[in-house]
Amino acid sequence: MSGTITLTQGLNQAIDEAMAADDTVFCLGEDVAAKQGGGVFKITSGLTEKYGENRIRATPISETAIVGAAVGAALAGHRPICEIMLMNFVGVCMDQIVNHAAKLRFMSGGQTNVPMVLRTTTGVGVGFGGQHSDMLEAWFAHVAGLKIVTASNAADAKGLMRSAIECNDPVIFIENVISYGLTSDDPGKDHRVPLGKAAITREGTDCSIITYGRTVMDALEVAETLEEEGISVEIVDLRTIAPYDEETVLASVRKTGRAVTLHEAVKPYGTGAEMSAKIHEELFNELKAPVQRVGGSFSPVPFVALEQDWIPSKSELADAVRTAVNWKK
Amino acid sequence: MSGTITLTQGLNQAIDEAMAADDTVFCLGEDVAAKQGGGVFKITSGLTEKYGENRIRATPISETAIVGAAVGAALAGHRPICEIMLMNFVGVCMDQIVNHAAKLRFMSGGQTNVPMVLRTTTGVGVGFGGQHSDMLEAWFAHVAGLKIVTASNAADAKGLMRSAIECNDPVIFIENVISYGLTSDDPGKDHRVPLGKAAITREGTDCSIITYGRTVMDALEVAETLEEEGISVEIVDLRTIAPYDEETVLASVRKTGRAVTLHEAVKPYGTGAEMSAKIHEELFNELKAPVQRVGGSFSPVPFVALEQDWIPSKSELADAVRTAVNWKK
Amino acid sequence: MTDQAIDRDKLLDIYTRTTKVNRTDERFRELLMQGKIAVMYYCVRGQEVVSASAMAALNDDDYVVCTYRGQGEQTAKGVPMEAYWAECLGKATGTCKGKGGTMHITHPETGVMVTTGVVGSGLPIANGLAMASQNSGDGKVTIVTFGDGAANIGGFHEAMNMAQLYKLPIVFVCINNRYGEHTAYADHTDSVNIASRAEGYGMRSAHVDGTYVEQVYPAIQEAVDRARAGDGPTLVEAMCYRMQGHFFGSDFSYMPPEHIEEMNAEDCMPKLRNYMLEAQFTEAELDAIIADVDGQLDVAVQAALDAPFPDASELRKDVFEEEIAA
Amino acid sequence: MTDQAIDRDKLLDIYTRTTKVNRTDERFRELLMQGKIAVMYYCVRGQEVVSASAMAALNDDDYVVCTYRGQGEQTAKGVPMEAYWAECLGKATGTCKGKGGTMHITHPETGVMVTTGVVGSGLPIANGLAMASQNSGDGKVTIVTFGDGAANIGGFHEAMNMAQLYKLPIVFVCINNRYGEHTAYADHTDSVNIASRAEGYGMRSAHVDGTYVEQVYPAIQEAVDRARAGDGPTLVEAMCYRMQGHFFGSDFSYMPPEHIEEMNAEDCMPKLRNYMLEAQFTEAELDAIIADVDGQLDVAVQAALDAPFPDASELRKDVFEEEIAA
Ligand SMILES: Cc1ncc(C[n+]2csc(CCOP(=O)(O)OP(=O)(O)O)c2C)c(N)n1
Ligand SMILES: Cc1ncc(C[n+]2csc(CCOP(=O)(O)OP(=O)(O)O)c2C)c(N)n1
Ligand SMILES: [Mg+2]
Ligand SMILES: [Mg+2]
Repeated sequence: MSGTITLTQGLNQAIDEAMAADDTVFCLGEDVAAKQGGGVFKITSGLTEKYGENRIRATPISETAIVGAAVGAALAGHRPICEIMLMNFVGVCMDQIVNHAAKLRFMSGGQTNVPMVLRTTTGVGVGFGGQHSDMLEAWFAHVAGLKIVTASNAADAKGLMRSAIECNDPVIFIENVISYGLTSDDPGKDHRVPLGKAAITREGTDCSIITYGRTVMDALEVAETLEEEGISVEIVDLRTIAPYDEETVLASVRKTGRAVTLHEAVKPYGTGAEMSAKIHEELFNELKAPVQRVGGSFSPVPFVALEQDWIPSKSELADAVRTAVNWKK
Repeated sequence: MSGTITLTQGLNQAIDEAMAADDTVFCLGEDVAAKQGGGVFKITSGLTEKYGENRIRATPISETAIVGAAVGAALAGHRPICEIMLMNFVGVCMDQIVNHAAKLRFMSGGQTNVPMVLRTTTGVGVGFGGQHSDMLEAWFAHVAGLKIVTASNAADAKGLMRSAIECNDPVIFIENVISYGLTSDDPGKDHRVPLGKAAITREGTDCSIITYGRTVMDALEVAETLEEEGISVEIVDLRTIAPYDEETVLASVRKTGRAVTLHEAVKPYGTGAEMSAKIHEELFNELKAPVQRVGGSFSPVPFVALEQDWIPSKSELADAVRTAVNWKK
Repeated sequence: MTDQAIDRDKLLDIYTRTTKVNRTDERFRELLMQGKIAVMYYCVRGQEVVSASAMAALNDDDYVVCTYRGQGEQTAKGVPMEAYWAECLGKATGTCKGKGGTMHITHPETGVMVTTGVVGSGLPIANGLAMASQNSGDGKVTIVTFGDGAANIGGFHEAMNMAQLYKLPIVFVCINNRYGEHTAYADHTDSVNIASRAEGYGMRSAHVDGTYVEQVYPAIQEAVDRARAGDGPTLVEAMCYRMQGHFFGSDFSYMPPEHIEEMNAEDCMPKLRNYMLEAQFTEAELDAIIADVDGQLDVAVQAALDAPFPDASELRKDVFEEEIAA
Repeated sequence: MTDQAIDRDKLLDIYTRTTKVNRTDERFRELLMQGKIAVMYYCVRGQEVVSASAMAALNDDDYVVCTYRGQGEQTAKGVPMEAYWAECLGKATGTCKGKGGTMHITHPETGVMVTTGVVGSGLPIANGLAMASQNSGDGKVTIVTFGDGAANIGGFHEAMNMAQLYKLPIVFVCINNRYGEHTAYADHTDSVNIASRAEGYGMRSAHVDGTYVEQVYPAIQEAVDRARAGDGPTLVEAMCYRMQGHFFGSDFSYMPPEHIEEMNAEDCMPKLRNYMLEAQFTEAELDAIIADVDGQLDVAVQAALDAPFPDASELRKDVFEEEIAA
């Protein structure tokens, strides 16, 4: 329990511990096995050596077959963890995720369920361009039957991944390329963070920032800056993006009277829209200002030169909080 | 210009007129040609006879190849109209739609563009079950570079389809199985309804219902009922779901002070969330009540017996309007 | 392949399963025609022998993945008739509590794991079931059935390549009924046949006339045995006919008269009957089987008709493990 | 295939194109190594002759669709070097105004219509370009290039089947460099080779050693000529090597030493040089070509380095035809 772990290590350890504890847990995806160096981002590094090639399956470039295999194995009572190397590639296998993984419990009247995890990574700021950087969580959130999880730090990554593997419903686990190197104090063996529970990352009284994943770090920085201006910011890290922890979100906004949603995904029709709509529905009379939304620009993600103009900036976030705080009703 | 047309005829005429006017317009999709009876829903009936098999291409069951071919032909300056038989099947070809059709103009710096139409149909209430009934417009709305269009009546279907074909950007044209038989007065040859412009289907003063497609009819019925209760409802038919006509929507809500969003798609993270968020952002101080949202149940679409329980009902809609109108600030 | 390939017990088994499939199909169309029920139904007339043979080649606990046109596999595998009919009528007593419907029959107890309505999507899922068996060593074999049209979708290709790469215990049964919805085989591919695609993956294949039990059953049984022995997958293409429209009540007019003539001449049901008689089963024995199935159908259909619809609260159940709050 | 298949002019043309590809690759790695630039770059060392031969088989206005590893096709087809480099460095003067980047070079003027970063997604799009040519009768041929790994994705299958069904004027060039990212060929398929899959679609195919110009050029030229004549598509598989990691700077350690040895022994560049000398070109002639290309590169790289970055307002442009309001 001493020392620190990176987010990459957190994920690797969670998977390792789950595989050791349960024979039905296995991984599949492109380049994930030892022969390929343990995955492009090394999340499954060292696991082939321990668990063999049947349980760490390097696959062809066949995302439909990868996700489909995870669905099928899950129906048989196994707990597959499949990897879609980058989130945009869900475009070739949405059918398996949405029409099958998400729906089979319901369509079978509860006779079958799909305890699989779909891991994928993405993110703006690494120069991957228009087809490798999108955050598409809002698509999945709009589909009944899926849980969507992301971690803002290494310890949560470990604990959330372990809970995701143990979840009896399909979980989309979103990673961010930029966050893999983040470090946390090692939370130790068998650490679990429950799904569906948000964290109050920072307490405050004037405005709630509701966010998740990489942008939690941005929110923390902005909160420090605003503190100096006398604005006290509370930060809610959703951890489970959907279905999200309404209770914690609403309690926070009830307390602060103001809210800003923040995500890297493009702003229109993003998850922030749902939070905003919900908060207004529940707290309209109590709100001191309309909910502000901050998100990525409404364009494809550009190549390197414009990436930082595209991504929601800390100054935009600070301005959104200021707008909320200075609102005259 | 005398007589009436069905929505099916409206679509067929728009395509026919566009093909006659422009040699580069062509159709492709499963079963669309004369040999197959002119399409499962007969939208392309009679066109092979006029324009030949190269311009009405019956395809294999290969949605990725269908949409990909439309993208490629559009890049070459043609105006393909491709059909995805039922909307859920976009799951197998989202990549072509989202990573390619939507982005190629931007990623090429404007050197190329993708003037294609993707027609697809869907809808709850015909007993098609969990994998053939979803409304997924919110997915596309969340993607920069796509226009999303749907018609609530036959005349609009004709006019919007013609404009969609002439649009220099990719258009997702959503049909509803239940609406094909709707009739309108024949709007005549070369009828066009501009993209991006909503219609005020009914004027009113107490509450705006913002909707599109099949549910416009429901809204009209509910408005009549509520009129008897002394509630005056305005109905905004978006026609272009995204990017939508913000100006018209905000003007309506500014006037009525209240809004209800209505769509068949599941409510969480639906297009109603974006409208709600936007309206609160722009009109917070003027609103007399929080925006209410009505949408499909948060579950996969069930088989026949529960379909009517799943679908947003007229009584739910009426209640939502009443909630808005009776709101105490 | 010769008659001797199928022993008498197995033959009787296949005949009984075929009869179930055929009589269920007839009953379904009868009820629809009479207006007693009104649901989507994808007729299986003309494919009965393929489905029955495939299911007869499996053990009770082996896995099946099929499509909307899966009545044959479902009833032949042993889904209880009452639960089957109740599901098709959307009743609470159905296999899926009436929430799945005709296109989505699931019944894990008899190994029917998924019935998909998305063309070709069953193949990748079937691989996963086989992968679970391979990992756990449970000795099960998975059969996935799909149409000729489905062989043109990407998932077919990906699943075939992956199954062969891993030597999964799976049999791909392509029920080639010469049409995909309204599109004839020659209008959806230039492939000489679907089986010919297996070689491109290094996979074993068989191309058989599915209207003859003596061709289709041994081919599938051999494939199942090889899969179970760890010798990897096979693609079996069984030629047959879709003797009705795409679904009950749908247009038929696009089929050329020559095709209809050929189809009627090649009906698998009289062929099977002849084969049974040649194998020294008596008319009386066979008629008794039909009568027995019809009796079961009477009971099952009536029970389904009498059963209650599911409650609206079911919309909140089975979305997730935890029920959604009202 | 014999030497005589390629006339001297064409040979010189191919050598010049190959040199462009090779020197561009060398320059790219040099600049990256020196830290003068820092962008994703997918090295093409080992594939030069395939790309140059394919592009030499096309007319100037024919279409090309390629991948992130498309530098070879792009420069060999004739994308102006300055615009190419500017795009790779994300500059406003780039082919795509710096918005596309290294993975997404587009230049319709030279026929480079799409460079996709999604594996296998180019094939269906290429069919569409060919379909437009077929419909309009403009006589153009489309070449789409892709890797061995890409041949396992569904889009490959769907596109192959559709192209053959319609007899589209297209050539599918599989650049089989034996690896897909970190995965060796034998670990992603059991197919004897990718070309063997063509037969399953009724399509013509060729399997050639892409390190020999005398094998790869005639095979692709014949396929292009057939496509242009209306005789339908061909799948050409050109064997070669990816002599660097998946992208510049990425891990290489998973490649077994035998493979590296073989790869170095089979380098296409010295083979081409020898072939040219045997064909009576002189060292001086060939060196002059290299020097000329290097000179062009000096100018292009410097111009790109000096060029301005795009303005942030570009985020609102080219999303739709109409600019998005600020
Ligand atoms: C991905 C997808 N595309 C299209 C459809 C619509 N559709 C349903 S059945 C069918 C024909 C399938 O033909 P085949 O695979 O030969 O099976 P059959 O119906 O003949 O049993 C089509 C096109 C679908 N369900 N899924
Ligand atoms: C659909 C999809 N899956 C995965 C990736 C990640 N990826 C990028 S390149 C690559 C390997 C492709 O191998 P191959 O087709 O042989 O081409 P090569 O890189 O060898 O030129 C992978 C897996 C991707 N870009 N798209
Ligand atoms: Mg068929
Ligand atoms: Mg490769």
